[in-house]
Amino acid sequence: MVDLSVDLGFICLKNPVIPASGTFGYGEEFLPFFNLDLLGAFILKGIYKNKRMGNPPPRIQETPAGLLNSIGLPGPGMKELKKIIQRVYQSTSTPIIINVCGETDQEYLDVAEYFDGMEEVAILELNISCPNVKSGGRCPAQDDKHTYRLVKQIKQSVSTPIMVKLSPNVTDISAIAISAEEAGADCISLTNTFLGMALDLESRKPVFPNIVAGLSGPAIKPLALRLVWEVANNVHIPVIGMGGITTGQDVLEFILAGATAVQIGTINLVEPAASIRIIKEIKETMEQLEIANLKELTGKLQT
Amino acid sequence: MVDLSVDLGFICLKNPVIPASGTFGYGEEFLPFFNLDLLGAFILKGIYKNKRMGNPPPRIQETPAGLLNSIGLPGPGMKELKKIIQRVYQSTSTPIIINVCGETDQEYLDVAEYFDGMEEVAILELNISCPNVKSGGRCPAQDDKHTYRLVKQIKQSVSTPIMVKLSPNVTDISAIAISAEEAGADCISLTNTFLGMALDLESRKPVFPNIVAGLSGPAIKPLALRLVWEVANNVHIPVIGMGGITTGQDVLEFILAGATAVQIGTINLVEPAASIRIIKEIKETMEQLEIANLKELTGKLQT
Amino acid sequence: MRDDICNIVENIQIQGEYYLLKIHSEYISARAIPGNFIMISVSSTMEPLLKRPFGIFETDPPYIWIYYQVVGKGSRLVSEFKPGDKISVLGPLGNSFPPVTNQSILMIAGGRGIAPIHFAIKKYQKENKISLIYGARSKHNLNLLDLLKPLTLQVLLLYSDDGSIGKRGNVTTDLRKTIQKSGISITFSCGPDNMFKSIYQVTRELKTRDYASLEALMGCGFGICYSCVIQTRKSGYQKVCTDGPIFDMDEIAW
Amino acid sequence: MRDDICNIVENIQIQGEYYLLKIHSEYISARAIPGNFIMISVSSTMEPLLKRPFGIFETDPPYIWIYYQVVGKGSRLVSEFKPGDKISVLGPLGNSFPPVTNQSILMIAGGRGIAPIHFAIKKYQKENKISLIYGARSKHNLNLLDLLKPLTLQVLLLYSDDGSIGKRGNVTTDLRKTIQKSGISITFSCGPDNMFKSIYQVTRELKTRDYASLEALMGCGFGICYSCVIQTRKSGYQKVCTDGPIFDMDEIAW
Ligand SMILES: Cc1cc2nc3c(=O)[nH]c(=O)nc-3n(C[C@H](O)[C@H](O)[C@H](O)COP(=O)(O)OP(=O)(O)OC[C@H]3O[C@@H](n4cnc5c(N)ncnc54)[C@H](O)[C@@H]3O)c2cc1C
Ligand SMILES: Cc1cc2nc3c(=O)[nH]c(=O)nc-3n(C[C@H](O)[C@H](O)[C@H](O)COP(=O)(O)OP(=O)(O)OC[C@H]3O[C@@H](n4cnc5c(N)ncnc54)[C@H](O)[C@@H]3O)c2cc1C
Ligand SMILES: Cc1cc2nc3c(=O)[nH]c(=O)nc-3n(C[C@H](O)[C@H](O)[C@H](O)COP(=O)(O)O)c2cc1C
Ligand SMILES: Cc1cc2nc3c(=O)[nH]c(=O)nc-3n(C[C@H](O)[C@H](O)[C@H](O)COP(=O)(O)O)c2cc1C
Ligand code: FES
Ligand code: FES
Repeated sequence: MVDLSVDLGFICLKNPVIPASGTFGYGEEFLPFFNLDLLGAFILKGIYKNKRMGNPPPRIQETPAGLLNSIGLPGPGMKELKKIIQRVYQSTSTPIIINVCGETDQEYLDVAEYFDGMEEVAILELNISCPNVKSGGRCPAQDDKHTYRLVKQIKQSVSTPIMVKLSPNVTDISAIAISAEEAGADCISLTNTFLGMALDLESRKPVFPNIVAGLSGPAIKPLALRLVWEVANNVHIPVIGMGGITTGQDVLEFILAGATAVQIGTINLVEPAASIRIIKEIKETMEQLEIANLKELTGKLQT
Repeated sequence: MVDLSVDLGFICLKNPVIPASGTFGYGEEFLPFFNLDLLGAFILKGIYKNKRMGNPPPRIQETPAGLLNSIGLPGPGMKELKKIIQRVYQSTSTPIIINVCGETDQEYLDVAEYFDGMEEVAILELNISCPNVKSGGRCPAQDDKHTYRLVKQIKQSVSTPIMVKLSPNVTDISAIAISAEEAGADCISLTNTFLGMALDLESRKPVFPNIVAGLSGPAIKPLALRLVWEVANNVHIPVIGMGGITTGQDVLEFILAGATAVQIGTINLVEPAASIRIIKEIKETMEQLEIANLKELTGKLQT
Repeated sequence: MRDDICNIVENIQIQGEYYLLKIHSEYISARAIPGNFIMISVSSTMEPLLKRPFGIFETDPPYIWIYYQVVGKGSRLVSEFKPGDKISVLGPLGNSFPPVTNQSILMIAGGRGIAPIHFAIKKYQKENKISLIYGARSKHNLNLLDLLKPLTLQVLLLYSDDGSIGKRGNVTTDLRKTIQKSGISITFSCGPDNMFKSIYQVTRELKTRDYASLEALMGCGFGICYSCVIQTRKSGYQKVCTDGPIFDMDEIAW
Repeated sequence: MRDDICNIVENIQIQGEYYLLKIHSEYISARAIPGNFIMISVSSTMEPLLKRPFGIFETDPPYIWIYYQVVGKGSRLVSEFKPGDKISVLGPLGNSFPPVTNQSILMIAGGRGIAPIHFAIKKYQKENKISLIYGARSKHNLNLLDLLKPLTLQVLLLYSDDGSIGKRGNVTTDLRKTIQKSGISITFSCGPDNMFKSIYQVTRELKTRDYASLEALMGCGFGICYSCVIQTRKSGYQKVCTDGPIFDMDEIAW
């Protein structure tokens, strides 16, 4: 029997598979497909303080083995979300993670404080890397000082553990990760989407009203793996890896590169029960390779 | 009749299609497939001062819609290359571009000066962005000051026009492009490959002895398009766009985003005559969309 | 709603880019109601990545039929499916046309829009009087006539843009007259966006209830990605996949 | 060397993961010589991106035959090719076995390595005496025996790891004896890497000329990407695609 559990230090998860924010709705939508208890944890759609409409359509465009999205983080606002969480919490004992968004540092803080201490909330994931929100796509996670300032401020104000989600659109990912660690992050997740673009030749316009969009899916996996490996080599807190994961084999590669757990994103859209298949594949591959537990593998890349 | 010619200021090309360095050998290898005169220009494999073996195999790995490579720039050294150029020059009147590499600033300078003024050489492309050469993958193109210093030094020493090839692995691509422009670059090409990684679970080792590798191919197209658009909006010299181009439609998208010409990379491996098909498709799409000449389209994205 | 590996039973080219696909799915065939759609994975590789949405043309347990048009990469791959191929199918998805009995329903279909309309006629013809207006670009696109024959239709009006079959014109050419003459109290329609707009101009004026089956770019089909939204008059963006695909036309902010 | 769209004529499952593929290519079938290979595009989408290399098993103008084993994604897609499918094929590529006449040649094939060896026997049997050692993991992998029957062989030795067909053992079990007894002056071999190494131990000692058809990860197949290199004793890295795939074993830095 292989042991799939992973330890983030402040919490143990029964397995390393965590559906990623924005690709798992509010969890409930997956109840027709599987029991949420099977997951390591799951992350709700990103939330701002107030209700948001999101961007005008089109909001997605397929690219070779990838997906560009410019959804624009629509949502009901934090008060409505609290009700949803309380409802979802009834259907599962799996840890629930909130994806905290903000247009300003103050908004991040307000949202984080609002959910702080809720027994239904296991971790606050700070989405300091959403490329759609500000014009040109810049975000706090593209600046080590901004990252430090923001994470520090939130860490000082909340007691719920925080996971800081990084952006890949930087020269030196480790510098950002180290800033987050020094500011008190309990763990780090990466990567959010890569800045991309799509054009419509006929109208001579960008496909997305926002011009740029975020690339996710299998296309980015080799890039994400490199980023996770770099960060894991440079921080001492747990790293939660993601980017283009579609198989159990992919998960084990991220863990070998140094991730303690992983998030599953775009593939949830294509195959609702992907996470469950992936958990099964992790088990099978571990048995095949005679890996008794995941700790044995984490960061054991021989370079 | 549509007009495919493009003007880089210092040179006119009969069309915007330029096979990219490292994916077109020394040009000669394509003679069985088509007449090199049909191309806008073509770029030879990257060259260092001395002979190089390149990296130990494996040197490539397929990824979803992409290709990781860690070839390690093997080559005969600049003296041997000169002979090859003189030979290739006999078979075509199409402008030949040299891809100048270096492990140090001095080496770049030595190579650039060596080819400077050769009548067979139309442009020197400074490959200041090869991620395979230095450990960790850092390169001059990841630092605006280094870019400025290196480009300035070379520009002062050579009279052949220079094209500076940028790396995508940066937070702010425009800052690097502006540095190159200010240092005297005649034009800019981007993007080189994205830093990526592949692991082998069984051996628990990276697939590539060099650990990291460069990602190219269709997977990166949306990312490259965004970078080209940003750079074209921030410099006044011509931009030569590339990254995952496989069709004439792709080319026109890069041009709409602001590129004056384009480079064709990975698809050359898969389909030797890809460049010729692409030229045909450009023509057809222009006719269909009633675009009389490419200048009419360059940078005309309505945002 | 289930995501299952299903067997392809038949894939018939009706004419040009129009095909009928027969899929074995006990689960979906037993549950689907008119308006429902499915998401089909079109490739066993990572490219294209997303499933494609297709309305249900007919259920015939344990089979379902899809009527589709090849318009791009994904639908071209569907046209290459062979009997025995196994593909992943998610469904049934979406809402349905409103329950209606003892009424005169006018069905309006443009091109491939006949898919959900055909299914709706099958189900509603027992308890209602059905008329159908069916339009296409030309004769070659109006290619399901044989399949429409067994249906019980009060009125069947055909239109083509070039007049090569039926009347020259489009589905709205005689719409007002038809609604008034046949005592239509409600319309169900499916077709291209501009068709909806012209229909709605008439139905709004005549105060005829008007339900449309809309299309949108879909990332998931089951409500999690928020990519398929349409602007409504009162409720902001609504998801075509779970709030639709059938909408009361009065709700849409055209 | 040409990159053409070719018609698939037949795709025959020989046994388990082993297949024969018949491709229509006037151009290649007229030019290919033993040792040559082709690059086949396995998908009409961007995934997988690269063509896959396969040795030529036989030419039968205007057809060529490929003998392949399903080992991963790309070869699985090849196994799904149907007659009438059109695929892009680049070839003929690579060098050939050395010209030899009036000699006793020992051919050695492991598993799918029979492909170039089969082609070589066909061509060399007229002017040479040919012996063949053919090995596999088990009976189920030695599945081309019928196709070998028409060949003119002095000696045919079969081996399987489990002894389920031929002798238990591998192609090198009786290699020394065979070379000496049959007066072999040269060997042509194709198989897995460790097979080459053990063959070379024997041939080097006996000073028998030894040519091997090597495999390598190939990006392009025609010499531009430098991905397929192998370390040689004297000339550094050589490209398997254009300097090979046939190498004099003395040249390779094992
Ligand atoms: C609820 C619903 C039901 C549908 N029912 C049918 C049906 O019964 N028969 C049928 O032939 N088609 C139907 N469609 C449309 C069908 O989904 C698209 O034609 C198909 O997804 C196009 O995929 P492609 O890869 O071939 O085209 P692409 O190459 O992706 O694009 C070609 C064109 O199709 C449009 N398109 C692409 N994806 C979608 C999408 N997901 N939804 C709408 N338009 C898209 C693009 O904007 C483009 O103009 C339905 C769509 C929806 C949303
Ligand atoms: C010159 C040459 C001639 C060949 N002739 C034949 C032949 O006649 N019959 C036959 O069955 N096979 C032949 N091969 C091997 C065949 O090319 C590979 O089995 C095939 O490319 C694997 O593709 P895949 O996508 O199925 O495997 P993948 O999923 O890509 O990988 C599966 C396994 O195959 C290995 N592999 C992948 N690509 C290659 C490659 N290009 N070359 C070698 N190994 C690879 C991988 O390392 C891995 O172990 C030949 C290879 C070369 C270089
Ligand atoms: C449709 C969509 C919506 C997303 N919404 C969010 C979000 O609300 N918050 C967030 O932090 N990341 C969001 N992401 C990013 C994912 O959580 C994930 O970081 C990214 O998609 C990379 O993983 P993947 O390649 O497995 O999809 C979204 C991604 C997609 C595709
Ligand atoms: C096999 C291979 C070798 C390459 N060698 C070089 C090189 O020598 N010099 C260079 O500047 N870029 C090199 N590149 C990068 C390409 O020129 C190009 O910038 C990159 O592949 C992106 O374009 P693409 O997606 O069209 O391939 C190489 C790329 C590949 C795939
Ligand atoms: S298609 Fe994903 S929410 Fe509608
Ligand atoms: S496969 Fe590209 S050089 Fe040999």
